[in-house]
Amino acid sequence: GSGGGSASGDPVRLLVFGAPEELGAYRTLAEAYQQARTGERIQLIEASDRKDLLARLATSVAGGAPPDLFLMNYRFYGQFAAKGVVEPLDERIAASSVLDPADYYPVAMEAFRWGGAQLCLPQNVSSLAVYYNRTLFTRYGVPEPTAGWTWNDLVSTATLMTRDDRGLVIKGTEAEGAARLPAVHGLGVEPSIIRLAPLVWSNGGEIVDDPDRPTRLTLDSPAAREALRNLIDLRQAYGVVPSDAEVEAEDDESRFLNGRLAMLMTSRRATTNFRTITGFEWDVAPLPVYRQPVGVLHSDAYCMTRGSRNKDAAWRFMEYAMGEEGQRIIAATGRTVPSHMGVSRSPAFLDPDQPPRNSQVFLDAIPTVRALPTVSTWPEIEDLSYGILENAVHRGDKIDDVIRELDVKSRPMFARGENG
Amino acid sequence: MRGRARGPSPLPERAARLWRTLGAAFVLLVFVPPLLLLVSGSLTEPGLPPSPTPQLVPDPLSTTGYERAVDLGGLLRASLNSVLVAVLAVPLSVLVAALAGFALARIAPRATTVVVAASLVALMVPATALLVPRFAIFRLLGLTDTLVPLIAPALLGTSPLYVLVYYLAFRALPADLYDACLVEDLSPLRTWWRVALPLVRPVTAGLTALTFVLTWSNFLDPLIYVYDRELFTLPLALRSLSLLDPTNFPVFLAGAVIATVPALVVFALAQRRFLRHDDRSEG
Amino acid sequence: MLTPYLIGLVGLVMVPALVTLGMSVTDYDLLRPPTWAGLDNFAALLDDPIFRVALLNSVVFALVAVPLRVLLALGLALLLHRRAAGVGTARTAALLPTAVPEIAYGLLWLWLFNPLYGPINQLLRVGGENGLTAFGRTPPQWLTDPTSARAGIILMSLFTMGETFVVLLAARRALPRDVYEMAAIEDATGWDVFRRITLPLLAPVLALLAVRDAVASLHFTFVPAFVVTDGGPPPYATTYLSLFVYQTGFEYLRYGYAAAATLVMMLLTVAAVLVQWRLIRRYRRFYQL
Amino acid sequence: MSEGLVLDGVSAAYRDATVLHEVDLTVARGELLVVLGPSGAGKSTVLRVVAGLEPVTAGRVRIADRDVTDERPGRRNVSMVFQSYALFPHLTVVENIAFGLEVRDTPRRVARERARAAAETVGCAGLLDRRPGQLSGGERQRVALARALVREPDVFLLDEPLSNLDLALRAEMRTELRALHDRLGATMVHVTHDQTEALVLADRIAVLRDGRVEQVGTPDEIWRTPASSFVARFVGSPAMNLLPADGPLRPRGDAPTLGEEPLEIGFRPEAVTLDAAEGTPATVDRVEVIGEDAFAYLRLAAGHQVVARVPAARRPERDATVRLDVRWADTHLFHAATGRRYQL
Amino acid sequence: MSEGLVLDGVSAAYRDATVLHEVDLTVARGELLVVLGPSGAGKSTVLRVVAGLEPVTAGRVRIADRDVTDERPGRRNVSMVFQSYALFPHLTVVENIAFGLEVRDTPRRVARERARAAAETVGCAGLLDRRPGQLSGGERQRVALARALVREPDVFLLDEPLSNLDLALRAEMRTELRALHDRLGATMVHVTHDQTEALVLADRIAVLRDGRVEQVGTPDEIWRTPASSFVARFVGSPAMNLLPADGPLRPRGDAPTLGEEPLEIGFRPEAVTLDAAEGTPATVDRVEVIGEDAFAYLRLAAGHQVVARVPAARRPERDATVRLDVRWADTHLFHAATGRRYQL
Ligand SMILES: Nc1ncnc2c1ncn2[C@@H]1O[C@H](COP(=O)(O)OP(=O)(O)OP(=O)(O)O)[C@@H](O)[C@H]1O
Ligand SMILES: Nc1ncnc2c1ncn2[C@@H]1O[C@H](COP(=O)(O)OP(=O)(O)OP(=O)(O)O)[C@@H](O)[C@H]1O
Ligand SMILES: [Mg+2]
Ligand SMILES: [Mg+2]
Repeated sequence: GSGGGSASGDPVRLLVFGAPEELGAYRTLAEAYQQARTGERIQLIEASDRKDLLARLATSVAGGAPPDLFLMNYRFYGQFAAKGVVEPLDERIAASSVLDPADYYPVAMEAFRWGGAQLCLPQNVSSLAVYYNRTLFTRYGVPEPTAGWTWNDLVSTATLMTRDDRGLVIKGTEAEGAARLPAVHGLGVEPSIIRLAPLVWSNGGEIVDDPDRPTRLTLDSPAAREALRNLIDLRQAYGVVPSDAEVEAEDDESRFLNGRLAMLMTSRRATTNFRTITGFEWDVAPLPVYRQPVGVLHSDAYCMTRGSRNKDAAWRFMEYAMGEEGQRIIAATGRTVPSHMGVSRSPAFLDPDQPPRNSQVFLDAIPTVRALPTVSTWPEIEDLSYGILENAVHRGDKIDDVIRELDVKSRPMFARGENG
Repeated sequence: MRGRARGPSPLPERAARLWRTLGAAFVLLVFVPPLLLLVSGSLTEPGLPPSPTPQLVPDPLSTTGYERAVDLGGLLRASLNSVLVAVLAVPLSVLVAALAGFALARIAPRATTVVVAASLVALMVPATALLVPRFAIFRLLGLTDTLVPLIAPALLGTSPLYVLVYYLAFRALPADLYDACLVEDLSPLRTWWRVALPLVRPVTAGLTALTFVLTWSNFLDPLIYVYDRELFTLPLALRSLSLLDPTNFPVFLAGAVIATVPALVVFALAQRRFLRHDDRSEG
Repeated sequence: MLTPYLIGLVGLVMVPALVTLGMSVTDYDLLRPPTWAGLDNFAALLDDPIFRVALLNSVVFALVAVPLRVLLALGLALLLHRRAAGVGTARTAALLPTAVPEIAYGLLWLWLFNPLYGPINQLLRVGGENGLTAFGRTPPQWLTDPTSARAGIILMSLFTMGETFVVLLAARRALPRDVYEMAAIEDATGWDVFRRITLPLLAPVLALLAVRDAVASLHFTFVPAFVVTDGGPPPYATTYLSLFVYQTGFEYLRYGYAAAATLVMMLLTVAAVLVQWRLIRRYRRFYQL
Repeated sequence: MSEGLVLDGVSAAYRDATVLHEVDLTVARGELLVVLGPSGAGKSTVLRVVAGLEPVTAGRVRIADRDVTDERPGRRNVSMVFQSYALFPHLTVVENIAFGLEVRDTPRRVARERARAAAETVGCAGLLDRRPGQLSGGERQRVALARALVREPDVFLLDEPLSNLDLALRAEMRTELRALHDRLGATMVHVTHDQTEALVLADRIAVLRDGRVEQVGTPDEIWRTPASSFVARFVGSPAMNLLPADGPLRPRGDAPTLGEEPLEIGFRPEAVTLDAAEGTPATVDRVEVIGEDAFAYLRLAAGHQVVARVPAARRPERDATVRLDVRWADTHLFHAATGRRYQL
Repeated sequence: MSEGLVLDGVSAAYRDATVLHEVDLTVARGELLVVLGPSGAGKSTVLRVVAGLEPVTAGRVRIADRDVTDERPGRRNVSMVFQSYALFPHLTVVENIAFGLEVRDTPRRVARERARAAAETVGCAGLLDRRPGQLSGGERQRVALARALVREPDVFLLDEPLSNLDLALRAEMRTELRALHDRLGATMVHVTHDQTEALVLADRIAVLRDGRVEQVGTPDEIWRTPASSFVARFVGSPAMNLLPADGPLRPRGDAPTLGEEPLEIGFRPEAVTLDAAEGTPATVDRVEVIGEDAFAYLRLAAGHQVVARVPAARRPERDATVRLDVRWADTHLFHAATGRRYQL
């Protein structure tokens, strides 16, 4: 049965999503929990991706049978938070003998506060980094990126690393119809607002007018404009990132895996996948810097639904999952940077035997990390901007038009949005 | 006309036959390659970079994809569930469709018009519009997180289209045959079972196959109504495989092959029915 | 005998559909109780550029893909309805793509369409140099060029006309034989037989299938757009109404708004069906059906 | 005699075209009524109305003393041979024949046995395992007949059950039908366009014309005292000759006293004598030979045509001039205006 | 005369059952051949083979001096009436009739005009806008006939085209057919089971039995000198009487000299005289009256049966004892073993 009473016999239902390996980790977590606490039962509801999870969550809430817990990125939880679906946890946290909020990175905790209340508990605190193919760098004799490198360093490194199949430096802009295609690209970066944001911030600009109550995108400021310009130039001027056709043919992650991408700007999430690499050595470097180092937050949290009929049991599981043991189990996948400070500094995360050797980069970035706004219409805004930015990078739309289009089209979305 | 010979004409047209064979070969040439590629892709070793040249026989040939697909996706369990759903839903669905189509062909034209119109409208309703209210209904009945919601569409004949197809097929039977049944005092149900249904056997074969595929590949319904991993059906399992990293494409393709094979078998069986129909000149 | 079907029809389609359509005059986000919104949603739809693009995409798709699908299915059914060597295999082959579960099918094409490694373009490049076709043209950029992407989705939908094919095959095989013998004696050409006998006799089934295809075209754009192109290439080259409704309803949680779009979509299909019906009527009068 | 079947003022229509106009017919229990009539007269419609396959627009139908007007077909306990046979294409011959029994829950073995016997009766015993599509036209018809005969209903309705059979077989079937009828004492309505069949088989004949009953009577009555010139001409082949009573031909013998109104005089080809000493002269237009008989088509002075039957051996030549004669006793008189028989 | 249609040793089979065995038939150009035979003899199959709808397993088919054995049906320039009519259900009567013309690119107006004329010929002018489903059986058949007659092919193939018509209409159609045939000089093959039709219509008759040609000849030959006892009995109704030559009946007149082997003696009912002074005694079993004629079924001493035609007015009573007689001149002799005609 679905509805269930408040009978404690019902299992706690946890809605998560992820690729099969990731789901495997959650299964391990649930089993470990049930092992550790006899009598507790966890039922995993497995969605395969965010869209699936959203659809499931929304239908089940609307249909009156929500899961007890769900896992959600802060960029997307806004719409649930705003609509009162999520149970505030402050009282439980206060009453808990297990959980101490101080154990967790505040930036992540903060991202899940809505209207002054702590709604969810972040499981991880990942950030962006630049993965690079050390072997390639060694082969071509190009210096590896180092902490504190600038955008210009990034561009010149990427340019040097863009090579044809004879190993000669080549400019990828003439790729289409030209004599030869780059065999190795210098850099891969998604033209999305999450990638753009830290660059803008680093340059002293802002993404939105008011991070708490945003009403518009502010990419028209000179600082933001410059960062955007530079991002577009990666393709349009320097040709160091793959063209859209090349991306469609082989996405950046596979390209990196296949040894044909020198650097890739992405989050901690890619680590698991890259650990399967055997053909070359790789490592991570921090984001390049304009004026000051800034990172962008990637974080998922456990949220409890207000409609849950099993809140106490759900809370007990949350305590476990957020506790050291739970964090360690998830961290072992390599996919996350644990939000628990202690665990994040432990070998569970920093394990020197596992690449990247330089995982410390992620921890170092945490103090500089900023969160994106959590307005309830943020998913729409991201989808919108992704399309526009993609065209800007690959088709070379005029930057003024890009900025205007982003602004004009996103305004009604902001207007419809609700803020925490 | 009434009671005349049916089926293909036996005209001795060797040339026409040859043309048809050529046409058939062309059809094969167009329709088979994607599937062959699917199979060949599934036999590729996972984790290798894509080959820049076409390869029909992958090198190295590997079944790792299948092993991992079964492992990661829980495909065995999912297959069982899918089979369970299909075994219950497909016969029920064909039954409902055939009965309803027959009833439509025999009841007063007025009522037929109404039901046919309603069926057409039902065809127009997008599946997404039904998810939430149906969820609420199933929850009221306490049926979420069971396989029942996956079987329930059988009540519709899976798609109102199938009911309408049956309706047209039954309507096309010679009126005299129905009259003969009336004279023999057959109840409508027995007329359906003993006369009408056997006469539209190819339709039944075809629709059974289609119903099976539709049920078999139903993705949206299980996504919404099924929570328990133990109850996952193949498309859901496949869906999770589809999120594997691109280099694991063979794993996913292997899953796809596993999910496709039963549907193929059913199609091949149904197609045999068509052929057998050929062998009998009916009058 | 009709009862189970009627229960299904009313309980599983009519009532849910009415509930959803009822939501179109409310502001409903699935999470909080709906609030009355009158015609606001419809007004907003009018202004929504994405909706307009999606609408246009869907209409274009229906206008191109539906006739192609039905024609292809009819052609195959007529080609393969009689026995000859290889025909049985060909029938199964024509049904193959339909047998592949939707998701797998989408992902299969994602691979087939791959601009560099995809078998389609690899084939097109045979005989050419430097990634060009033998005619010195760039092969279609299936997933990045809007026109090619739309063509790609149509191509995908063509391969799954198995359902239409099966139904037509069964219908063709049920046609009386002596009538065809008569036509043979009259030395009616293939075209005459087709136009004057086969077509009118199949007309009811064809009409039904065309209506159904027009209606369903809104649905079969869903999985391809969802899995293969994700509505892209940007901005919204393959965002069809079905995807639009799904996204607004389930990703952006604007269910009321999505319901309004659904209503518009259904009204459109009703209009399309009526137009078709009229066309067929004219046709039927011509053949005195 | 108790009644087997009664049509009481029955009208029936397809769409808005009325095809039966207040038909009254009574068939006694155990009687064999043959319905005769030209193509399109409504013969099949009469059977369909009796079977309940067409609704009546007026009137009542009674079968075996029971008003069945509102009963459904299955409840009327009739069995029927359809003009188009209506065989079930998916069943073999024996299954087709046994169908009516099996659906009435006769044990399968018994049903098959009786079906086999019925097939024997109609001479289809060798075809039991064929399907209708593999039969010749006449074989199908015989199967259809067997299917009707295998049961023992209140009324048999046979719509041209022998039309596709050759003469020999037809004669045989006719005998079988008659024997069966006598054995079962069954009420039968038999539609045919074959007058030999009608005359030989029928207890009584009903002649239908444009949805109206023109005459009902024993074969002898129909032949000897046709109620109208239509019946007179319809029964008999070649048809009865009809001439104006004041026309070129004066029959021999004592003329009856006739009234004022215009009359027509009718006589059968068999009644004509050629080469009478003082007959009316005529030219031979054409001669048809049918075995031992020949039919001479003669043209009289005023352009009137007369057919005469003569022995084939003594047939006149074409274009020859002959003298023909009939006796008053062999003539029929009809009102020229209405075609009704003139009562002396 | 040049040849219109030739079947030269044609065999045909359904699956493995051979239904035509080396059939040889020659129809002269402009000749009307009637094919007669019992149900299932293969008459329809002959037509289907000529039309090209069934392949031959041996032999050749020639139409109008052209070998068409491997030609497809449309190229043979024949028109055909199917026993099952094969009307196009979706076309109206006039469209059905005009079909053959229209697909041959006759201008629509002309085609319709000729279709209307053909409908007129068969008496369907009032039904032009109906669909086949709305016609009575006979009306359908007439439409099928009109459809065949509207064209002017090398050969007309008519498969029982009149079987569902009443006698009067049939006589009329027969005349129309004959007239049409004479006007067009068309080659016609006409399948029927109606011997009157055969005898009246045919230039020559082919009698088919079990897929073999039993006899081909003019109506007169078929009637007067049947090649076998089968033909003798098949043509004529009631069938010719057959008795052992050394049986109970001794014909009058000069007996021919007969050989040793057992023979059968045949004579038609018309040849029997009753109440001859010194005839063979017989009992009247049953009497059938058909109009002016009556048929008396007589039983001879040894249990043999004989049918006699007598005028209805002078028919014997049932169970009466009569004396019957035939003349040697009216008899036929057949070998008892093979049934072949005994050559004197
Ligand atoms: N499709 C078929 N398959 C097998 N046998 C067949 C088929 N059609 C006809 N026959 C058989 O072939 C023989 C000849 O059939 P045909 O139709 O030529 O007979 P016919 O002389 O026309 O008889 P009728 O007067 O009854 O129409 C019959 O014994 C019949 O059973
Ligand atoms: N379904 C129908 N719709 C309209 N008219 C019809 C229909 N069926 C028959 N008729 C007409 O009704 C009249 C009587 O038809 P019926 O079939 O009773 O004739 P019938 O006497 O059996 O003729 P036949 O000897 O030719 O079979 C005919 O004029 C026919 O055209
Ligand atoms: Mg009739
Ligand atoms: Mg025949």
